[in-house]
Amino acid sequence: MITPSIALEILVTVFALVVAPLAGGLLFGIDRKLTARLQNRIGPPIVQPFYDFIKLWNKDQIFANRSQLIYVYVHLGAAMASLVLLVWQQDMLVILFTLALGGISLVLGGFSVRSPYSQIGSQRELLQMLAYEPMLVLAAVGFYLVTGSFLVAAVFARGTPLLFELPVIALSFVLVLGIKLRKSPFDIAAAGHAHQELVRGLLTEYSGRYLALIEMAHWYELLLVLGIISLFWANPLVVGFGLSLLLYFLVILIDNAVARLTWTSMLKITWSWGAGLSVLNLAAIYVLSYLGWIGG
Amino acid sequence: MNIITTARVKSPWILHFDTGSCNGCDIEILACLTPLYDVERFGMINVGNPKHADVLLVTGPANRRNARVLRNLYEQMPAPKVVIVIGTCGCSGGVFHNCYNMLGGIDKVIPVDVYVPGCAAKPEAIIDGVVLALQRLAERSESKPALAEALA
Amino acid sequence: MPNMLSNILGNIFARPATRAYPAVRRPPFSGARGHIVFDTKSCGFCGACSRRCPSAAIVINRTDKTLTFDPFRCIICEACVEVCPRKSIAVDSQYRAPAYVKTVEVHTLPAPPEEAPRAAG
Amino acid sequence: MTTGEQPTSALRPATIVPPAQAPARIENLERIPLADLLPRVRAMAAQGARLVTLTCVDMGGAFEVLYHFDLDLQLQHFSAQIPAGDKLPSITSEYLCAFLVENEIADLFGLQVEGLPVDYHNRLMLTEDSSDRPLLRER
Amino acid sequence: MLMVDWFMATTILLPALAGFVLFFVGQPAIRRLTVLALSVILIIASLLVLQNGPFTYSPRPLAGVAWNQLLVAGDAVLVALFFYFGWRARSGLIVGLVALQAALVAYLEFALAGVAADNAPLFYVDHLSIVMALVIGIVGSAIAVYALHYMDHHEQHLRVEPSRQPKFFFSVLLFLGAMNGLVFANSLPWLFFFWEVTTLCSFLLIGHDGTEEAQRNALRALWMNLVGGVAFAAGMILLETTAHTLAVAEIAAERQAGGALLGLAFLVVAGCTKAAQLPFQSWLLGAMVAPTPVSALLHSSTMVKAGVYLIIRLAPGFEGTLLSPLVATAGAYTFVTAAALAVSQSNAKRVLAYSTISNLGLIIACAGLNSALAISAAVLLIVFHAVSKGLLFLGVGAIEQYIGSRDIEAMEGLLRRVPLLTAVTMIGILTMLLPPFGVLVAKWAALEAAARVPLAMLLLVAGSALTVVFWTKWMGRMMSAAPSSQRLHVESLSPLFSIPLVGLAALAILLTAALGWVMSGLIGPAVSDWYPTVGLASGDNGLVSSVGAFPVWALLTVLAVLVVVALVASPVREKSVRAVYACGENLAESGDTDFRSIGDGTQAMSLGSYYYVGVLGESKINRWANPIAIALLVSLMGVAIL
Amino acid sequence: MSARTVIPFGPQHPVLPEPVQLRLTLEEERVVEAIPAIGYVHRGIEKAAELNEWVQNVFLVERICGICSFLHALCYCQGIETLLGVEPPPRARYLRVVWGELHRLHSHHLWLGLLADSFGFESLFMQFWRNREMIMDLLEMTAGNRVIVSTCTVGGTRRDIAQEQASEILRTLDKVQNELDKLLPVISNDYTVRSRTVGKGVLPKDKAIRLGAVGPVLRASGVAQDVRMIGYAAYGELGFTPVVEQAGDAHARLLVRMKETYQAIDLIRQALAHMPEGEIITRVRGNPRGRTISRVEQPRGEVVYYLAGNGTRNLERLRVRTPTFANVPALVQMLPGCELADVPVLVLSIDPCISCTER
Repeated sequence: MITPSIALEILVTVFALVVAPLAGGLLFGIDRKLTARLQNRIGPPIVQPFYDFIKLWNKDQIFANRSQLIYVYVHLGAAMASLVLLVWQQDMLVILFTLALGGISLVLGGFSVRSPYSQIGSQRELLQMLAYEPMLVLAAVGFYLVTGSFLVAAVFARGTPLLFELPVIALSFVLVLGIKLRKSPFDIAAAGHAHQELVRGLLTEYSGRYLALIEMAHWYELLLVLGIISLFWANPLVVGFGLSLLLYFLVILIDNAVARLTWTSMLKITWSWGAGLSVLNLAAIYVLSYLGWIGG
Repeated sequence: MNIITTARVKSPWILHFDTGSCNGCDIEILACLTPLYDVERFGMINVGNPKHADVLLVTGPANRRNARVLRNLYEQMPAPKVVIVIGTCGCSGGVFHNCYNMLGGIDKVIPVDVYVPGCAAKPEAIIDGVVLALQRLAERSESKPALAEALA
Repeated sequence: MPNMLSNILGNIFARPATRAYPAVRRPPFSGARGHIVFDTKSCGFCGACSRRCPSAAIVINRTDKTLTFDPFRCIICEACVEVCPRKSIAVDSQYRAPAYVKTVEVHTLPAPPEEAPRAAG
Repeated sequence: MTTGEQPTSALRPATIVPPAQAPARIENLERIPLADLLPRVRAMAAQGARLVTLTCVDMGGAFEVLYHFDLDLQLQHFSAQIPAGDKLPSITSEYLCAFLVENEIADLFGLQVEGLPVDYHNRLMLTEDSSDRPLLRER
Repeated sequence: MLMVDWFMATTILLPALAGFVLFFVGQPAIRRLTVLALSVILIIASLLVLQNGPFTYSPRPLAGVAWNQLLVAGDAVLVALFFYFGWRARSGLIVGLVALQAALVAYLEFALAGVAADNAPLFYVDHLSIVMALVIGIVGSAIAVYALHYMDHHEQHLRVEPSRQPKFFFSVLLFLGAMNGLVFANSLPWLFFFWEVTTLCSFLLIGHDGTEEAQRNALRALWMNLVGGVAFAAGMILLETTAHTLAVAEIAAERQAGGALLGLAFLVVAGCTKAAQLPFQSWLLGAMVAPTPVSALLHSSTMVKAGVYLIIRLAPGFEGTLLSPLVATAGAYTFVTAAALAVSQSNAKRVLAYSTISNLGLIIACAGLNSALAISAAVLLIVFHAVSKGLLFLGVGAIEQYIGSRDIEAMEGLLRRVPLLTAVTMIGILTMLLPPFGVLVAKWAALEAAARVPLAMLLLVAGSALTVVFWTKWMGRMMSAAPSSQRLHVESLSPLFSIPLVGLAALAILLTAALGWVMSGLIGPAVSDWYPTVGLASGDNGLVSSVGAFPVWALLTVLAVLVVVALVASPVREKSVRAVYACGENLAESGDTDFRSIGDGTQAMSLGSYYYVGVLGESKINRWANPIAIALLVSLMGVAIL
Repeated sequence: MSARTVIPFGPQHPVLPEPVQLRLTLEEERVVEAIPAIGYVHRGIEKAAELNEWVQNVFLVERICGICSFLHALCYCQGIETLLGVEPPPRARYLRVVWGELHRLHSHHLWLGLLADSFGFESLFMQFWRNREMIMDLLEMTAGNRVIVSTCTVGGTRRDIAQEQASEILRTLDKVQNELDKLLPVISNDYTVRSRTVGKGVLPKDKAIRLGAVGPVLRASGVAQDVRMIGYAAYGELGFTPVVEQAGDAHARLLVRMKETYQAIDLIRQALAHMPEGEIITRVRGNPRGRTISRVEQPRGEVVYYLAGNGTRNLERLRVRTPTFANVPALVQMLPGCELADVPVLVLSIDPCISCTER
């Protein structure tokens, strides 16, 4: 039985699934254009990611193992699923778990081929997950402490923005975004441009259509992370979008202002500055709500 | 041009392999990527991995050891693909014509689509060469039999 | 990090350094070594250029009075220009265009240069 | 000022110069018997000299191997002769960096070198189907 | 209710009886028949227990002798046996601990008359007990069946003559009976008796192979568990003197304070030793020398669960006290530390062992969090962990018999060599690791429950991240294969292997699919027996808690669809397969990933996995981890006194 | 303990512009052993130089390496001049300094950019290469070609630098220096750059000498050796002190090359200021006889030519020892113990020129 509310939900879902990759691709195009301008050159057209996608989709299909292909679909599917869960205003932790499912799937894809660069890339991707996952979960805990629920719906139900209570956690998303977008200084597992020691890391053995699908998953993931950032200012959401775009711009800026670091530095930075400061932020909320200064 | 052809022409990812050039053409290829020539305007990026590449840029004449590497790389590129030889010595052997370890031009090892002469080929010439190669790629993409052959 | 920041932020507002090639073409520098041109009218087919050419791009047949020049072999070093006793060889500042097929130039005494396809390999 | 470098003083007008009468020579070149090679190299190492390189020359039936050393930009050369078919002792025990050039000599001249830490088995530069020993003089 | 005494006899005494029979009957055929029949009976019996629901039961005196008097005799036999083992091994430590334990128990039984005075029913079977009985019945039986084939091969391999299998199956079956007794017992002294029987069985089984290392590790397991026994006895004395009851149901029914709380703290410590929590982890790791069914049976799915069962059982008794957050922190601490230690291990069984310790830590943390949601998470975890981990141990044991190594490094490309075994092992890992499978659902509930306890929450977050690392890289190792378009060639397995393996693998997936039923039929009642709410209920799309929701079925459906799409959408064509990128120097014709290198020679590509021993190695971590763990346990006692 | 990983690094690899293979043995991410496999660009130039006439060889040796082509030609020409007993006119010697230093300048820019790229600092790479294009324009303006200039010949130079060209050079150099001033703090102070280079691939002084390192690698280890000190061309008449750093790590090599760009600018200014008027070439006759050693400081370090002539048009033997050939053993010693992520940085820190190495 399809009630109007279910129909609306389906409509929103389809809309999200269609619009998200378009917006994500466009944002990546803007990223490339902006990066080019930061480097004093003209850069590709903003729709370049779509050209790349269509071209890759129509390349000859070659691969090393059949099993490596399954993981691509799971990777993309998990990214889409986590976005849908966000749109449905579901449980934050579940969204993050689903995102992690996609991440693990990609790692397994890298492992599934006996190729040095893809395997080392996978090992490093695991470290990247180790670096950003705690920050994401801490953010979810932050949401919970402020709203009293892990449901995203509770964030929207709350009138005042979360940013005031969780400023440091919001800022830690610069690190999360940097890692997720494979930007300097954290582009250690598979850089966008391949001038690194691992060729293209765990993407080395993927080509054509499968690379295109991974690229598309990347677009969904970008939108997902930006969506989560938007939650820090959910009412009105447009301010949240602005906030997320600001952080996105900041990440691009940092990408161009620093060298790539090694995995040890990455873990040190994310666990100390990212997770560590997030914990302080949470601790402050504990103390303040204990003192009765903020409701929690 | 249909949308697929347009995408193919607008997104040539390059793989660069030096088969024994003097570095002159290699640094000119790199110069193409940098702000003054900025070939990313045309969607070109240096991917450094044959499995991702559409265009193979070869500099220098082949010698016996790198010929097999070149063949491997060409083999690992998914169709449709084009090969551009940059520099005089890659076209024919050039000044290295009487060196004992040289096989001569790249066309003795893999099929070549475009020859860019010059010693070293200027960045402008390299861009011209890529434009020429993309024209051929577009022709191939538009004509069904040629595409089928390329994908086979 | 702040060290590079001022540089890249400055770039955003500066005009890109990119030369809009091929839309805008820079004129070559005078004296640029683009490609070699032969003036067969004054050529004596003495073979000095052929002997001096380090990449053996010029072949001269003194009996037929033909000069075969392989532009895909020429390294534009100007050695032939310097050695030519009749100054029949000159260098043009425009670089040679890329091509699908390698061709050779065959110059004979009366006739203008013609382009002939060369067997691949 | 050591070898064949021009003195950098007086400015003289450019003229057309006739070829020099006597053939040019390398200064500080000492011919040593092969047996003395390692002790002499060891002595150079003790002085803190830098091994510039080795040069092998095919003399037809024998090879001349030149060892070039640099001590504060002053060059010192040893020349040792070795009949074709004999083995050249490696100096990598003193100068590890010689492994590359010794392999190259083995590869391009077919002069066997004894005691290489990394042996490329005559495949440093050449491949199986390459022309053999290309730097030997055609006899 | 008429059948109740028969259930008791079937689940507790029948296995023990069968064990005694097998001890004296050496014929393999009889052994097989007995174990198979017993397995079927145990599974049916545990299902019948489930069907008959909660009940209490006190058996009539046996031939005029009160059961409590029998207990005294049983305790005396156990003490004598432990004393003998300690004496034989010239271990002053063990002898001392046995003496101490004997003195405490004697004091309890004779001076305090703690056993005889109790009027409470001997057995108190609630939903938690039923869940445990099901786990023991199903997983335990699967392992026992698997052991039939495994031990034949094992003894062949070690050239054991004459067969020591009678002794082995005696211990295994006795153990199953004791476990059932343990989870049904209401009287703490009886629980203690069964507890000590499991200690005895584990000692016998760890030392089964008789090597010097096995003996040493068995003795270590013995003394560590005796430490737990001493703590258990001390806890009982404290409870008897202050709360004046030794009935589990009565202790758990109200919030304890003062000396009784200290008694509970002692029992928690006892639980921690049995559950191999830090700093007692070394006995469980040492137990890995035993044949794999032992590891599977005692140390992953059942025996260690006795420890966490005790803590969960008693958790309502310390709800709301300061003991709760401390237990939570101690558990969470073990969770993260053991996960970190697992990252550095290349021995598959040690990885499994650390993962077990880590998960038990999580269960104890949940018990400490002590809310309905947390306890739901704990029970969920017991169920799903038992199935997945039992499967993993059996899988690794079988793999070891096939490839002759339990080293993860040696498991590279296993998917091509033994696809079926690898697949079931991978299902074990996937169900441990990925959403929306049960273990992760439990982890999700644990995190949501932990969000109010800051330190525990932090530790859980870090531990979850580390867990991903060691599982994923192990799985990656097994899948890594050189390019090939060949179809997988499935190996043939003995049905005694394939039935438990495939059965458990199917169960691991099916239980998640049936999570709604598991929740409403098993776990919900087990929690609501003791807590005002369930904490976790099944909703339209999955599970719903008061602060979140997990759309299990939606995700499971998505996952299934994705795998199907992937299989349908990716064509297999011979010419699509390309050699891996080896910087252009492939030797594709060799069919593997060799490349050409120095002097044009062929070089085999070799790929090692990462273990971060320099950062996460045992020697690095144990240096600080064990003192902290001891400090945490001591603080448990301290807080209880306050 | 973990199994070791043995992988090919090259011949085709995005961080290596040139084909060379390092067979890396790794323990997790730590390099245990690195053995180079070369020969991917071996052409056989030494033999071809015997087959060619010695006059033609100028063009051949220029193409040993396109980046320092002028300096190869210079070294060859100086050697032949010694064998012939001729001396180039003074103006030619100053012109040689100008072109030589322009090559050093563009080569160091190129390298600085590539190193930045090797540790993922793309925008820094772009800025250095944008800067470099100004120098490339100068080369094209004065020599007619961007990369292979072919201005050096036996007896002098083939082209002159006119007055207006000289002032254009000076104007451009001001701009180049201005841009370098902005990039210098990034190179020397930036946290991420330092964390990727400081303490990486340390080569102590005595080891550097014993391993035969040359050029910036040697000078970064505290050895004040620069072949320009022996005063060939016009260096003896110009103010010149070698750039030396003491640390011996990748960052020291980075600083040496960065400072040498300033030094090169300074030398070009000096050479243009003191350039005497007059002929640019001494015409020579006859054929080379005897043998000699010729040395020149290239951007990558000392290049050594052994030339032997027998009075005919063909040389008897031409042996070239290029700087990278000398630095490879140092690299092989530097790599073990570093992280995989440091491999590109360390490989580039010797500024490898494989086409030089293999000839």
